[in-house]
Amino acid sequence: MVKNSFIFLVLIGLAAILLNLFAGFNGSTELGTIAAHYASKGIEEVGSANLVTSVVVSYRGLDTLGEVTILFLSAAIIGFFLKVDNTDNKNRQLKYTSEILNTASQVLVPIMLLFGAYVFINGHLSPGGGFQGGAIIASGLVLMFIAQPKKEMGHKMINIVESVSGVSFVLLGVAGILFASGFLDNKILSLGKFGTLFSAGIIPIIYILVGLKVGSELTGIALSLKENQNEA
Amino acid sequence: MENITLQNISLAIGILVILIGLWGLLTQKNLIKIVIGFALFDTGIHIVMVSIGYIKNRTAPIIDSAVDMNNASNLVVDPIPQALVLTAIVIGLGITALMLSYVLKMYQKKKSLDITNYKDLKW
Amino acid sequence: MKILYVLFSFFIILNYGLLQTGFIRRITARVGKRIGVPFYQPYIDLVKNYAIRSQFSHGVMFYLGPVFRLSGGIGIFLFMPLIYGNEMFSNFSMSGDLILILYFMFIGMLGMALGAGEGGHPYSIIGITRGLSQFTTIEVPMTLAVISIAAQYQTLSISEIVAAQQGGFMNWTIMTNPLATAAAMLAFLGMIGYAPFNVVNAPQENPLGPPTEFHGTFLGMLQTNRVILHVIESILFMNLFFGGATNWLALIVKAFIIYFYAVFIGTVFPRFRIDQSIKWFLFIPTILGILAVIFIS
Amino acid sequence: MVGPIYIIAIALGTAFSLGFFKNANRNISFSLMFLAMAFLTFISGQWLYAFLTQQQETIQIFTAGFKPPFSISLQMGFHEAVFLTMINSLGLLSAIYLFDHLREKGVNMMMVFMLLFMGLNVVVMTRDIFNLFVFLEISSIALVGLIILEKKQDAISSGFKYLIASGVISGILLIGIVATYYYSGSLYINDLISANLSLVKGGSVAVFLIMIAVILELKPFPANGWALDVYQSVNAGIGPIISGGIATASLFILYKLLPIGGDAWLLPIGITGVISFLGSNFLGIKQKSSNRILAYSSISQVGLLMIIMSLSTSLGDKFEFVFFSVLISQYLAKAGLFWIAGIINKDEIDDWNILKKSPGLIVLVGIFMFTLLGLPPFPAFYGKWELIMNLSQSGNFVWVGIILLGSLFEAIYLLRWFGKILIKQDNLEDLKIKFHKLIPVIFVSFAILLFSYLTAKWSGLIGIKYYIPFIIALLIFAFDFLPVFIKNIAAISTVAWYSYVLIYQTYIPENDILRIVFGSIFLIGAIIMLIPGFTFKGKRQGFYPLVILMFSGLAGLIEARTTFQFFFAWEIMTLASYLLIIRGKNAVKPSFNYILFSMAGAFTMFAGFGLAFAETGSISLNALADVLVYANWAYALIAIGFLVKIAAFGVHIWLPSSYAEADDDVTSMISAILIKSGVFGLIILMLSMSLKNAVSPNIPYVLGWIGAIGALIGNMMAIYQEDVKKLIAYSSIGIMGYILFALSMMSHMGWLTAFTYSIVHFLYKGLLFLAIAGVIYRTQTRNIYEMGGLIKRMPLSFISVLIGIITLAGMPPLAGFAGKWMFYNAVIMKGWYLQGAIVFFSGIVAFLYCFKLIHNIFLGPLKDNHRKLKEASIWWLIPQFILIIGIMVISVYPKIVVEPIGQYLSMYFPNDGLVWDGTTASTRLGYWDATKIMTVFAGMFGVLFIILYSMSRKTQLVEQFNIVFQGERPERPETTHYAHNMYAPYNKALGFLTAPFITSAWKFVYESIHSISDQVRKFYTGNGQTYAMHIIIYVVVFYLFINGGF
Repeated sequence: MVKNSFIFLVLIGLAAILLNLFAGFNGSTELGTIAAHYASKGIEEVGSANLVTSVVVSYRGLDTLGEVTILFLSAAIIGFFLKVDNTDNKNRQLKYTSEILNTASQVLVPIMLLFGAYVFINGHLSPGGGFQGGAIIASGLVLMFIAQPKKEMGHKMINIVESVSGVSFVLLGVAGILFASGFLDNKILSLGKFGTLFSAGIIPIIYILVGLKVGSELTGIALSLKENQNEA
Repeated sequence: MENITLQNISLAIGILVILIGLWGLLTQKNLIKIVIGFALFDTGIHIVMVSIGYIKNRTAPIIDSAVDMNNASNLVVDPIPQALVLTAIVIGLGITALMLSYVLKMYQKKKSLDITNYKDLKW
Repeated sequence: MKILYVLFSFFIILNYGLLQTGFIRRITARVGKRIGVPFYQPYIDLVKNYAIRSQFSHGVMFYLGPVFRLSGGIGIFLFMPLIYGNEMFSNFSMSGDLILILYFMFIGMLGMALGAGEGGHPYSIIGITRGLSQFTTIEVPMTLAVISIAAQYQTLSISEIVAAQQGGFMNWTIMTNPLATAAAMLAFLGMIGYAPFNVVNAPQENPLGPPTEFHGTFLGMLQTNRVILHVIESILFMNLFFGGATNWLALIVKAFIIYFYAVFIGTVFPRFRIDQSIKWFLFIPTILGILAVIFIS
Repeated sequence: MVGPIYIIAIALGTAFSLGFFKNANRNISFSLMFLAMAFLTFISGQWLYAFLTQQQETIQIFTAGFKPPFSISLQMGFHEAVFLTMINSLGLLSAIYLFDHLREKGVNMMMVFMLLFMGLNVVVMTRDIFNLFVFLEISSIALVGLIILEKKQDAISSGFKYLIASGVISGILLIGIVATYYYSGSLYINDLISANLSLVKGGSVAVFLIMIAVILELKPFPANGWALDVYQSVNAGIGPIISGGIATASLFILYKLLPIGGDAWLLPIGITGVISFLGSNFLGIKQKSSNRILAYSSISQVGLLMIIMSLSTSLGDKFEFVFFSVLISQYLAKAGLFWIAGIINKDEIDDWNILKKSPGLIVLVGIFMFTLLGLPPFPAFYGKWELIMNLSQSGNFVWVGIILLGSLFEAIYLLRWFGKILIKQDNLEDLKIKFHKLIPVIFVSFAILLFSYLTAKWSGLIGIKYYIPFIIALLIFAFDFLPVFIKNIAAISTVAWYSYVLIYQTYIPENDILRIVFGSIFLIGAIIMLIPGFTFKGKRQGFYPLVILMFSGLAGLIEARTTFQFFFAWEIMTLASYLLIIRGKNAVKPSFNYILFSMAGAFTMFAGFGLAFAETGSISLNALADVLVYANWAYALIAIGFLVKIAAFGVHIWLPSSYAEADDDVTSMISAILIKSGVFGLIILMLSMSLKNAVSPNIPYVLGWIGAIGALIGNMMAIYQEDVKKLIAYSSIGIMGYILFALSMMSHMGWLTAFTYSIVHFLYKGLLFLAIAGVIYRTQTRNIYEMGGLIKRMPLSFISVLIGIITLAGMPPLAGFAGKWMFYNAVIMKGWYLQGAIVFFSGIVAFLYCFKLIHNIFLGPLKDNHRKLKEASIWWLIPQFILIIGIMVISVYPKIVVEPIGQYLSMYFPNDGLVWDGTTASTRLGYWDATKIMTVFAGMFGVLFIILYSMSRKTQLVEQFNIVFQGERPERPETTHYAHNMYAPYNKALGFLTAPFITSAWKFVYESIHSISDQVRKFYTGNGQTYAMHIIIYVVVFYLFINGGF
C-alpha cells in the first residue's frame, strides 16, 4: 500500500500540473481566427455543409490520411500477430449462441450495413462521415460474428477493399497536385450546388473510400480477434 | 457560481477521468484492467478536447436551416477540436486494439494476466 | 712519464698492502689465541699462486671475471689522488672525480659475479647475491655521506675536498661534518667486509663459494685485488674525511689506522645474517646520513 | 526535382497496394517495397544535393490548396534534407539487411516497415503540430509492429511495455497540443513560435507538456526502462531503426519545437542531456548483453546531442559542425554494430570471440567502436574537441568534467567488449554470414571513412598531410595478403623516407635540437626495431598498418604546432599501440588496463587543453605559455596525461603486464620508443609553462618526489620478477622515474641528464629487449629460472646483454655513467639531497636485477632441454649491434651528443651549464673525461688480460658435468635452483617496500564503480507499470524543477 499511496501522491502532482494548465481557462466566447475563417469561408472554399467534415477531409486532409493509415497499420499488425494456422484452429471450442441473437442479427445486420453506407455518403451534409459510417458497418459485421461464431470468413475480401480504397485515396491526393493546387486539393471536381449530394468536390468520394476502408479494417481486426477466440 | 459553466464542468470531468485512467494504469495488476485504464485515460483527453472547443449556447458547426451561412462564425462552436478529437479517437482505437491483441498473445503464451509475471527483461 | 710515477706508487701501495695484510692476519690470530702466519706469508701466497698453472677453465667469462675484478681495483687506484699537492702522485685523478671512484667499485663486483657465474656452480651464486644485496645497502649511508660533504664543500673533486681540509686538525671533515663521517665510517665496515659483515664470502659455511672456483693465477689476481682494494678504500676515506695526506708517511699511518678500526671491530663482533645486515645498514647509518644531509642543506 | 510530397504519396501508395500481393510471390512485393524505399532515398538525397551545391532556398509545401495556418504545410530545408537522407538511406540499408526476415514474415511486415519510414519522413517535414502528433503515432505504432517481427516471448512483453509507455507519453503530448491550440488559436508551428506562449499563465504549462513529451520521446535517463527492454529484445535489424531512425527524428522534433519553448528551455534540456549521458554510460558498465550495451550507448549519445543542442547559441556557427559530426558518426557506428550483432546472433558479449573466424568483421567492429568513442581520425573526435573547447571557454568546467567522465565509462564497457572479441579460445563453432547482411555493414564502414575525411576537411583543424599515414596504412592493409618480408621492407622504407623528410630536411636546418633528438629516437628507432620483423613467418595480418599508424602518431607529436594536432597525434599513437599490444597471446586484460589508463590520462589532458583555451582563446602550443590564471590547473591536468604514458608512480600498474604480454618485437618498440612520447610531452609542457612563474614551483617539486619514489619502487619490484620481460618492464618504470625526477629539477644539468637518459635508455632498453626477445624466441619460455648457461649457446646475445646491463647500471666507462655523473651534479646544485639519495639508492638496486638478468639467463648451469639451442636469429642480432655501436660511440665520445643539447638548453637555462674543454666536461662541482677514462680502462684491462692469458693458456674447457649438479632438479628448477626466488633475504628485509598497495587501491576504485552501477540499475524492474510510473514521476519532477513549485 505504500506504493499505491506514493502513486497517489504523484498523480496529485500531475493533477496540480493539469489545473495550472487550465488556470487561464474560462470558456471561450469567440472563435479563433482560423476557426472563424473556416466558419465563414468554409462554404465557398470547400462547399461542405458540415464544417467538421470540411476541416477533416479538406483543410486537414493529411491528418485524415494519417489516421486511416494508423487503422491500416493496426489491422496489418494484428493480422500478422494473431494469424492462426489450421493446426490450432482444429481444437477450437466455441459456445453455442442463443436463438434470439441469431434471428435478430439476421434482421439487423443488413440494416446496419445500409445505415453505415448512408452515414458516410452524406458525411458532408449531415453529422457523420467516413469514420462513423465505417464504424457502423464494422459493428454490423461484428454482430454477425457474435451471432454465428462458427461461420468462417476469409481475409481476402477485406484486404482487397482495404487496398483498393487506400490506393485510390492516395491517387486522389496526387490528382490534387496534378489538376489543382496541391496534394489532397478539393477542387479537382467542381464544388457543385451547395447542400446537394453531389457537391463539395471530392469530399463524398473520399468519405466513401474512408468509410469502406475503416469498415474493412475494423472488421479485419475483429475478425483476427475472433479467430483466436477459444472457450475451451 | 458564475464561473461554473458547462465547459468547466466537462473539463473537470475530463481531467478526473484522465487521472482515474492513470490510476488504473499504474495500480492494477491485471493486463485487461490496465488496458481499460489506458482507454479511460484516452477518453478523458478526448473530453478535455471537446470541452475546449465548446462555446456557450452555440450550435454544432453544420450549416443548415438552423445556421445562417453568412453569420456562421458567430453561431457555431469551434469545428477544429472536433476534427482533432475525431482523429484522436481513431488513433486511440488503434492503440487499444493493439494492446488487446498483445494481451491476448501474452495470455496464450503464459496463461497469466498478471503483469508482474512479464518481467522477462530488466536492468 | 706519468705512467712511471703511477707504476711507482702502485708498487708502494702493493707492498704496503701485502705487509698490512700479513700483520693483520697475525694480529687476528693472536686475538684468537693462535700463533698465526709470519707477516711475509702473503708474499709467499702470491708468488705461489702466480706460479701455479691452472689446467682448466670454464669459458671466456672465467677469464674475464678476475680481469674485471682486478681492473676495478686498480681502476680506483688509478683515479685516486694519493699525496695532496703532489702532481706526481695524484695519478689520473684529473680525468674523473668522486663519482667515478664510487661507481668504479661496481666493476670489481660485476667481474667477480660474472666469473663465478661462468663457473656454472649452483652455489657460487649464493655468495654473489649475498654480496650484492649487502653492497646496495652499504651504498645508502655512503651516498648520503658523499652528498653531504659534496654539498658542504660544493665540489666533487677529491683533490679539492682534500684541499678544503688543509690547515690543521680542526678543518678535517670529521670535525666539520661529524655526522657524515660517522655514517661513512659505518659503511666502511661493510666495504672492507670483515665481521659482522663477512657472511658474503663466508669461508666456513659454503666452502664451494666463488673463491674456490678460482685457483692458480686467477686466485692470485683476486688476492692482489683484495690487497689493493683495502688500501685504496682506506685512502679514499682518508682523503674524504681525515684531511688527506701530504706525504707517504702520513698516508700510511692514516690508512693503517682507518683500516685497523675495521679489523678491530671485525675481530670482536660476531657475524650478521644478510637480512640482518641489510636492516642494520638501513637503520642507524642511514639515519646518520640523512641527518648529515639535512644539517648541510 | 521531385517534390517532397511524393515521399508521402509513394510510401503510402506502395504500402496500401502491397495488400494486393498478400498471396502472390513475396519477392515481387519485397522488390516493390525496396523500390519505394530507394525512391524515397533518392528524393531526399537529391534535395540534400541541391542544398549543398546550388543555393537551394528552403521551400514550403502546402496541402489541400490552402495556405497555412489554414491547412497543413510541409517544409523542406537544409536540415530537413540532411535528416531525411539519413533516415531514408538507413531504411534502404535496413531493408537489405532484413531481406530474409521480411520475405519470410510476409507482406504485412513490409507494409509496417514502409509506413514506419513514411511516418518519420512526415514527422521531419511537417510544420503542423497536430499533424506531427499523428505521424509520430504512426511510426511508433509501426515500431510496435516491428518489435514482434519474431514472436519471441520477451519481445512481446517488452512490446507491451513500450505500448503503455508511448501511450502515456503521446497522451501528455496530446493534452499539450490541445491546450496550445486553446491559448494560441493555431496549430501552425510558426504561429506558435510567434505567439510566445510562455508569457501566458496556462500557456507556459502547455508548452511544458509539449516539450516534456518530446524529451520523453528521446528516452532520457532514468525514464527509459521500456526503451532499453525493447532494444534488447528486438531483432538486431530493428535496433538501428530505433537508434538511427526514430531517435534521429525525435531529435529533429526537439530541434524544431525548441523555439516554442524559447531560450528558457536550453538549460533544462542541457541538464537532461548531461544526466542521460552520465547515467546511461554509468549503468552500461555492468551490462553483459550486446544489444543492451548498444541501447545504453545510444541513449547516452542522444544525451550528448541534447547537450550540444542546448549550447546551440553559445556554439554559434560551430553548432552545425559539432552537432552533425557527433550525430552522424553515432548513427553510422550504431547501425553497423547492431547489424554485426545480428550477424553474430549471440546476445552475451562473452560469446563474441566467435568473430575470430572472420578477421574482417573484427576490423569493422573496431572502426565502429572507436567511432563511438570519438577517437581520431573518426568524425566525432572533431566534434567533441570543439564541444569541450567551447564549454570550457564559456566556463562550464563542471560539464566538461561530467562529459569526460561519461566518455570514460563508455570507454570502459566498449573496450572491454572489444577485448572479449579477441580472447583466444579453441573449438569455436564457425560463423555463417549471409551476404545480404554484410552489404549494409560494409557500406556503413565506408561511409564512416568518407565522412571522417570530410569532417577533417570541414573542421580545418589539421592539414591534409595528417591523412597521408592513414592512406599508407590503408594501402598496406589492402596488400595484407603479401608475406611479412615484403611488408616489412615497405614499412621500413616508409619510415626511413619519413624520417629523412622530417629530421634531415626539416629540423636539422632549423637546428631544433629537441625535435631532432626525439625525432631520431622515434623514427630511426622505429627503423631499428622493425628489423626483427623479418624473422616472422606467414602474413602477420594487420600488424603493419598499426605499426605505421603508431609511428606516424609519434611523428605527429613532433610536428604538432597546435594543441589539437598534438592531441590528435597522441590519440592515434595510443590507439595504435593498444591494438599492437592486444595482439599478444594473453594480452587482452593487460591491454585493457593500458588503454583505460591512457584514455583517462588523455581526457585529463583534454580538459587541461580546454582550460588553456578558455584563457588564451588560442589552440597554438606556444599559447600555453600565456596561461596565467588557470596555470596550475591546466599544468597539472596536462601533466597527468603524460605521467600515465611514462608510467609514473601511482599510475604505473598498467605497464608491466602490458609489456610482458605484447609480442616480443612490439615490446621492444613500446618500451624503447613509445614511452619516450610521454617524456617529449612533459618537455614541451614544461618548456612552455614551467619556465613562466605562473605555475607554482610546488608542482615540479611534487613531480620530483613522484619520480624518485617511482624509481625506487620500479627497481625494487624488478629484482623480484621471475618473468624476464616483466623484469625489464619494471626497470623501465624505474628509469622513467629518474627522467621525471631530472626534468622536474628544472635546471640545466637536470634537463641535460633527462635528455641523456632518454637517448641512452632508448639504446640499452632496446638492446636488452631485443636480446631477451631473441632468447625467448629460442627457449620458448619467459621464466628466468628455466634458463641458464646460455652463454655457451648464444654468446652474441650474451655480449649485448652484458653491454646493456653495464650501461643500465651506469658503470664507467660506458655511456650510462654519463647520466649518473650529471645526476650527482644536478642534484647537488639543486639541493634536492634526500630525493637524490633515494634515486641513487634505486640506481644501485638496479645492479641487483642487472646481475639477475645476465646470470640466470646466460651463466650458471645450462638446462638440459637447451643443449641443442642455436644462436638467436641474425635479424634479432643486427639491430642489437647497431645499438651497441651507438652506445659505444656515446661512451667514448659523449661530447658529440651532449654538447649540442647543452647549447640548446642554455637558451632556457643559461646558468650552471656544462663546460667542455677538449674531451673534459666540467661543472662548477666536478669534472669527467670519458675519453681518457675509456682509454685508461681499456689499456689496463688489456694488459691484465694478456698477463692472465699468457700465464694460463693451455687450459681445457670443463664441461658442465665435470662439476656436480648440486642439489638441482633440472626438471623442476624452481624447487631448488637458486635462480628462483633470488634475493630472498633482500625480500625478507625490504619486502614491505614492494607491497602492491597501489594496485589494490586502483582495484578497489574499479570494483566499487562496478558494484555501485550494479546496485543503481536495479530500479529498472522490468515491470511495464513501473516504467510508466517513472515517466509520470519524471514529468512531475521536471515541472517542479522548472517552475520551482506548482
